[in-house]
Amino acid sequence: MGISRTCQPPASGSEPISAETRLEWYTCMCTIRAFDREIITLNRAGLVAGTAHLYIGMEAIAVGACAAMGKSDLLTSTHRGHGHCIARGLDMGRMMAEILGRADGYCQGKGGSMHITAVSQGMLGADGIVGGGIPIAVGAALGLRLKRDDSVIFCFFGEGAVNQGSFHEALNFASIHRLPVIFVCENNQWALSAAFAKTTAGQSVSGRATAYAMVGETVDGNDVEAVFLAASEAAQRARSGSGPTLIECLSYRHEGHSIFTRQEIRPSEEIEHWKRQDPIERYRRLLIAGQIATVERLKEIESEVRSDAERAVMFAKNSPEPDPATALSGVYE
Amino acid sequence: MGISRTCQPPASGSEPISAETRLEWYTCMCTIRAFDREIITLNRAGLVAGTAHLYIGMEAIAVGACAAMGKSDLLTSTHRGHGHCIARGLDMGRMMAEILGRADGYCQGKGGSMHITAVSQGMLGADGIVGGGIPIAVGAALGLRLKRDDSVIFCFFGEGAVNQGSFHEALNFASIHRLPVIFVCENNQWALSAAFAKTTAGQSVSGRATAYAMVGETVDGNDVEAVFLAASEAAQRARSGSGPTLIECLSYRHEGHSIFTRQEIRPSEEIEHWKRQDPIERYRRLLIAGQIATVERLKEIESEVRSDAERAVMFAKNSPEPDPATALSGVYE
Amino acid sequence: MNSTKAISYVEALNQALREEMHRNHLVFIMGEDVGELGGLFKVTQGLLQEFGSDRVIDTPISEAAIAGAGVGAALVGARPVIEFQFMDFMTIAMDQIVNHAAKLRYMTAGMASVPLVVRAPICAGIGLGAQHSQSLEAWFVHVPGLKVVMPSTPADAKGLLKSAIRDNNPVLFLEHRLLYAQTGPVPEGEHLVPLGRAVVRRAGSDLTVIATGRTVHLALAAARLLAAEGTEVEVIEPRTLKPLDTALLSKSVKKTNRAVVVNDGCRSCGYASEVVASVMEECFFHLDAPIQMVCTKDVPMPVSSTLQKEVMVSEEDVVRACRTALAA
Amino acid sequence: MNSTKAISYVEALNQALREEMHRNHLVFIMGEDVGELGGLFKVTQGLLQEFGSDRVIDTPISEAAIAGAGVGAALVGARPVIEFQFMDFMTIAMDQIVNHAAKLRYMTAGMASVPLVVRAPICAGIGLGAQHSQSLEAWFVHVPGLKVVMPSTPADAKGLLKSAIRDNNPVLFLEHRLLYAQTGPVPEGEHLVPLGRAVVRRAGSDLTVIATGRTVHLALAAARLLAAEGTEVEVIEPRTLKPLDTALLSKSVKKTNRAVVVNDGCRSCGYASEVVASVMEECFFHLDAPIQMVCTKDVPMPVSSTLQKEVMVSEEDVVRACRTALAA
Ligand SMILES: Cc1ncc(C[n+]2csc(CCOP(=O)(O)OP(=O)(O)O)c2C)c(N)n1
Ligand SMILES: Cc1ncc(C[n+]2csc(CCOP(=O)(O)OP(=O)(O)O)c2C)c(N)n1
Ligand SMILES: [Mg+2]
Ligand SMILES: [Mg+2]
Repeated sequence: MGISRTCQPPASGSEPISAETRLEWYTCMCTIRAFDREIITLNRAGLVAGTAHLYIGMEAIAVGACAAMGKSDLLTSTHRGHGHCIARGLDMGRMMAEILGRADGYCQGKGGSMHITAVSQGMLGADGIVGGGIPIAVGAALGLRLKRDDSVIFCFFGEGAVNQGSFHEALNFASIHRLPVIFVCENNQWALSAAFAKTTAGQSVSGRATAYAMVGETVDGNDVEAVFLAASEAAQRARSGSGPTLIECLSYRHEGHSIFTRQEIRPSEEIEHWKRQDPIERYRRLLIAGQIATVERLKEIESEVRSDAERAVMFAKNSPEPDPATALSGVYE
Repeated sequence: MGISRTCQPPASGSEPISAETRLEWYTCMCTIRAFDREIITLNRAGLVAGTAHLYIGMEAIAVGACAAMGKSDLLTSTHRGHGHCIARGLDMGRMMAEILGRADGYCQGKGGSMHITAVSQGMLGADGIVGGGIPIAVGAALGLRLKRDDSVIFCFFGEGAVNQGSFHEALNFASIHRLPVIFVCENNQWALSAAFAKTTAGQSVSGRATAYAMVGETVDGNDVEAVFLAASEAAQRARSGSGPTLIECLSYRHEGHSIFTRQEIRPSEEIEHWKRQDPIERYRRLLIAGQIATVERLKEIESEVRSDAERAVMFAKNSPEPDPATALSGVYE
Repeated sequence: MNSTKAISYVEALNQALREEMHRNHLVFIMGEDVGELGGLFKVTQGLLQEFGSDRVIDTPISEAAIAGAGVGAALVGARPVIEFQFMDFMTIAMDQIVNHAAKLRYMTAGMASVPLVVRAPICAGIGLGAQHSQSLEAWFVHVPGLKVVMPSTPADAKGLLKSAIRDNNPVLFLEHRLLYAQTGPVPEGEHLVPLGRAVVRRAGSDLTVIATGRTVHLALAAARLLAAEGTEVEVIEPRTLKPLDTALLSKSVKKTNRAVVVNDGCRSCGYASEVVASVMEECFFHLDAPIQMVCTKDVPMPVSSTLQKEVMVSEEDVVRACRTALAA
Repeated sequence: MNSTKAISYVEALNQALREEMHRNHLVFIMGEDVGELGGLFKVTQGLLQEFGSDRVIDTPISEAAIAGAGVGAALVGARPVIEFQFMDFMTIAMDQIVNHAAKLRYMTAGMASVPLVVRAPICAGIGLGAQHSQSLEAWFVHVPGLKVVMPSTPADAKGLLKSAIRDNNPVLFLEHRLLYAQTGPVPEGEHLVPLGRAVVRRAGSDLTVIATGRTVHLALAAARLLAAEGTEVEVIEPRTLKPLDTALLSKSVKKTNRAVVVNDGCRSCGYASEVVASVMEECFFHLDAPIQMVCTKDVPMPVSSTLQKEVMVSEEDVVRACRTALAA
C-alpha cells in the first residue's frame, strides 16, 4: 500500500479552519520537505536519474492551493513539481522510484522527476518546458466544458514562465472563454540565474492579469492559509462560471536551481532573509502560539513524515531497474 | 526615375503644421488609395502574383506615423504593407512590379506583396507571418544600440497580432531594455474573420502596455494628425532613451481581407459606418474648411496621384517576367 | 458496400468531419476562421451552424495556444481536430506538437493519451511565397509518437480523416491545396481507410514510382505518357507517410528493380530521402539502377509563377526521372 | 602555423567567442543565463565580465523573442550569437529561424542579410529525458537558407565557430554535451575551419563510416577494434552537415565500396537517411552492399540510464553495422 498525504479543504468551505485541517496542512508541508531532503542525499550517492528541482521553501504554495482542490479537479505542474504531486496525494514511493528511474515509478523510469504524472488523480503532468503546461491546462478546461464536467483545473508555473508567449496566448484564450482555470504563479524571484526584476517588465505577475481582463492577486506564498484562501476564492469563481484567476504567490527556493545546476548566484543575504520567512517554521510558530498543537505533537509529526520519506526511499531503492526491452515500446497506442 | 511620395514631418517638429505639410500628407494618403485601387483592377485582369492585402481605409495611420520618422529611422511592416511602403517613399513602380511578380520588383518577383522590402530606405520588410515582425523590430533596435546608432524603429502590426506570443515576448523584451521602438498597432477591428472584441481579452490593445510598464495610447487612426502627434511623441520618447511606446490606432479596412480572401462577414452597417469616417474624406473636408486648399487644388492632387498610380502600373506591366534561372539562385551569400 | 457520389476533396474532408462529429460528441474543431468563415479553404464550412460554437471554435491568432489547448483537451478525453491555415504556421506550435503531443504517451508510460488531429494545407501553387508554401512533412515523420497522413484523392481524404480522428495517437493530416477542388467518387457514410496502408494506383512491371499527395497525379500522368512508349510504370502511394507501409513498396521494387520517389517537400533531409533509405535497406540487391528522387528544389518558394514553376515538382520532372531510372 | 594547446571542447568554444568578440565589436551574445552564470554549460563563461552587458545579454525565458531579436539585430548589421540551453527549446523559435532567418535573403533578392549564429547542445546522455535530448539537425538541413555545423573535436569546435560567426548566412551550430569536457589540441589565436569541408578522421580501404558529432568517436573506437581483426575502416566526418561535402564522401565510398552512416538523430527522416540518399546517387554502381544506418532509436529519449542506453547509439551498434556491411 502506498505512502501518501492528503491535504483536505476545511470540512465545509466555511471558516474557521479546523485544528486537524491545520495539522494536516503542516504535516503535508513537512512531508514535501522531508521528501526533497532525501533527494539531496540520494543525489550525493549518485542514485538520481537525471535531474530534480527541489521544492524546499515553497511548500506553502502547493499545500495551500491543493487544499482548495476538489476530488475531481485537475492540475498541471512544472519541472519543480514534487510539492504539487505530494499535496495532491500521489504515492511518494512511486514518485521517488520515478526520480531514481526505476520500474515502479509513475512513468516506469521513462519520465523522471520532470515528468511525474498521475492522470487518475487529476495530475496531468510535470513538464520540462517552461510555460509548456499553461496552454495544456487551458485546453483541459475546454475539454472539461465539452464533457459537461464542472471540475476546475489548477495550473502551476514559475514566474520565469510569464515572459513566454505560451503564457500570454493561454491567458487570453482562457479569459475570452471564461474557462475554469486557476493560474498559480510560483514567484520565487529567480528563474535559474535570471532575477525577476531584471527580466520582467512591470515587475508584477498579478499585474499582468488586467491585460487579460482577469482577476489577479498577489499573496504571501509562504503563508499556507493565505494561499488557500486565494485559491479557494479563485476556484469558487471558476466553478461559478466567472472565469479564470491569476494568483501570484511570492516565495523563494532554499536550494540551488536543480541538483544538476547548483551554482548559486543569488545574494546570500537574500537567501538568509527568505530562509527566515520559512513557510514551515512560520506555520509551526503559529500552530504553537494558537495552541493548535503542542511542540511534542509537532515533533511526532516531523518524525512521522521523515519515516514516510525514508520508506519512500526504501521502496524506490528496492524497485528494479526497468526492463531494457521497455525502452523501445509504448510510443504509440 | 522612380515614382514616389514623401511625407515629411513639419519643417521643425514645432506646431503648427504648415499648409504644405498638410497637403503633402493628403497627397500621400490619396496616393496609397490610388495605388491599391489599381491592384483591384489588376487582380480582375489576373495580373497579380499571389495575393495582396489592401490598405484602403487605413491610410492615415501609415502617413501619420511615417511623417514622424527621420531619414535614418527604420520600420518593419506586415502582410498589409503597401501604405507603409508608400509613406516611407518607396518607388511605386518597383512596388507594383513586385506585386505582379516581375523582374523589376523590389524582390525581383521572389517576394510579392507580402515581402516588399527596401533595406536602403530603412524598410526592413513586410512579413507574411502575423506577429513575425515584432521581435525582429526589437532586435533591430538592439542592433542599432550596439552600433551606437540613435535611430528609432517603427514596428507596425495589426490588432490580430496582439494575441500572438511573439507580441508578448517582444514587448517585454523591448521594455526591459528601454529600446527605441514605436509599436504601432493598426486596430481595424477584424483579423480576417475574427472580431477584435471576441478574440481579445480586455478589448484594448493600448491597455496591454501597462503589463509591460510601457506607455500605451489609443488614437483615432483615421485622423492623420492625431496619429502623427502620438507617433512623434513616442519617437521623441524613444530618442531620449525613455524606451518604447505602444500606440493603438483605431481604424478599419474598406475592402475584403485580401484579394485572395474576399468573402465578407463584417456587418454591412459597420462597414458603412466606418466608410463615413474615411480618413481621406475627413482630411479633405478639414483642409477645405481650414482654407488650406481649394477644391480645385485637391482635385489636381487627386488626378496627379491617379496618374502616378497609373504610371506605376505601366512600369510594372512593362517589366519582364523574371529570368527562370534566378529561381534557383540567391539562397546563400 | 455503400453507394458512392462524386464530390470534391474539400467536400470529402467536410463530410468526414461532419460524420465524426455526429458519431462522437467529444470530437470538436478549433482554429483560425474555422467558424463563420468555414475555414480559409472551406473545409469546415457549415459546421459552426450545425454543431455550435462549443464544438467549432474560432480562435485568436495564437497558434501555440491552439496546439497546446488541443493537447490539453485530448488529455482529458476530448478529440480535438485543430486546423492551421498553412503548414508554415505550425512552426509556431512545434513545442506543443513535438515536445508534448508526440511524447506524452511514452514519457508517462501510457498514462497519457493524446487523440489529437492536426490538419494543415501544404505546398505551393498559388503564388503565396516562401512563408505560405512549405511541405514540412519530413519534420514530423522524424518525430517518434506522431503519425503523418497525406491523401491524394477525395475518397482517401474522407476515409483517412475519419480514421485519423478515431486514432488514439496524435495524427498530422496534410492536405494539398491544389487538390481541394478535385472531384472523385467518395463512398457515402461509413468509409474508413486504415492508417499505415499504401496503395497501388497503377500496376506496372518496368519501374516503380512512389509518390505522395499531389505528386501522385503527376506520377499517373507520367505513367500514361510512358505507357504510350511501351513502358509499364507501377505507381504506389504511401497515403500514410508514417508509419510507412514498406512491405508494399518493397514488393513492387523487387518486381520492377527500378524506382523513382516523388515528393513535394525539399530534397535535403526530405521525405524522399527517407523512402530511398528504406527501399535501399530492403531491396538493395534487387535494384538495377540508383533510385531517382524528384522533389521541390532546395530553395524558398518564390511568388512569381515563372519562378514558382521552376521550383515545384512538375510532370516533366517525373517523366525525366523515370527515363533516367530506366536508362541506367 | 600557430602553436596549439590542449583545452576542452567547451574552452575552445569560449575561446572562439572571445576572439571573435575582440575582432568585431558587432558580435554579441544573447540567451538565457549566458551572462552571470556563464551559460548552462559554461560556454560563455567570463564573457559578461570581459565585454559587458551590452554584448552579453541575459534574456528572459522568451525563445521566440530571442531568435526574432537575433534576426532583427543581424538585419541591421550586428552579428548575434544566440544560445538555446537545449536544442529541444528551438521548437519554440522555429518560425523566426525557418520562416525568417533562413528565407529573408532569398525572399528579398539579396537585400537582406542575416549573419546569425544559433548555438545549441544536442542529444542525450545525462538522463534529462525526452524534452531535453533531441538531435533535430535533420529539420534544419531540410530548410534552404540555413547552414548546419556539428563539430566533434575541440579544434573544430573553435575553428568552425569562428567561421560560423564570420559567415553572412544563418548558421546552426550544434554542440554535443557529452563532448564539452573532452580535451584536445587547439591552435591558439586565428584558427579557422572552413564550413562545407568534411575530413577523413582515419584512412582505410575496406569500409567507409560516415559519422557526425559524438558518434565520430564511437566510429573511431569501432575502427580500432576492427583493425585488430584486420579490417581497415575509413572514418569520415562531414563536420558541416549542410552544405555537405559529398565529393569527399563519394571519393571514399568509391574506394571502399561499402558504407555505414552514423548519426545521433532519430532514423526516420533523419540525417543518416539523407547521407544514404546522397551517397546512393553518386556511388550506386560502386556499392557492394546496402549502406547501413546507425541512429538513435525512433522513440522519445527515456530518463533511466538503463533505458537511455538502449535508445542511444553505442560503439557496439557501430561495430555490428560495420560487420553487416562487410558481410553482405
Ligand atoms: C522553454 C524552456 N526554456 C528554458 C528552459 C530551461 N530552464 C529550466 S527551469 C528554468 C527556470 C525556470 O524559472 P521559473 O519558471 O521561475 O521556475 P523555478 O525554476 O524558479 O521554479 C529554465 C530557464 C526550459 N526548461 N524550457
Ligand atoms: C502566424 C500566422 N497565422 C495566421 C496567418 C493568416 N492570416 C494572415 S492575415 C490574418 C489576419 C491578421 O489580422 P490583423 O493582424 O488584425 O491584420 P489585418 O489583416 O487586419 O490588417 C491571418 C489570420 C498568418 N499569416 N500568420
Ligand atoms: Mg522562479
Ligand atoms: Mg485587423
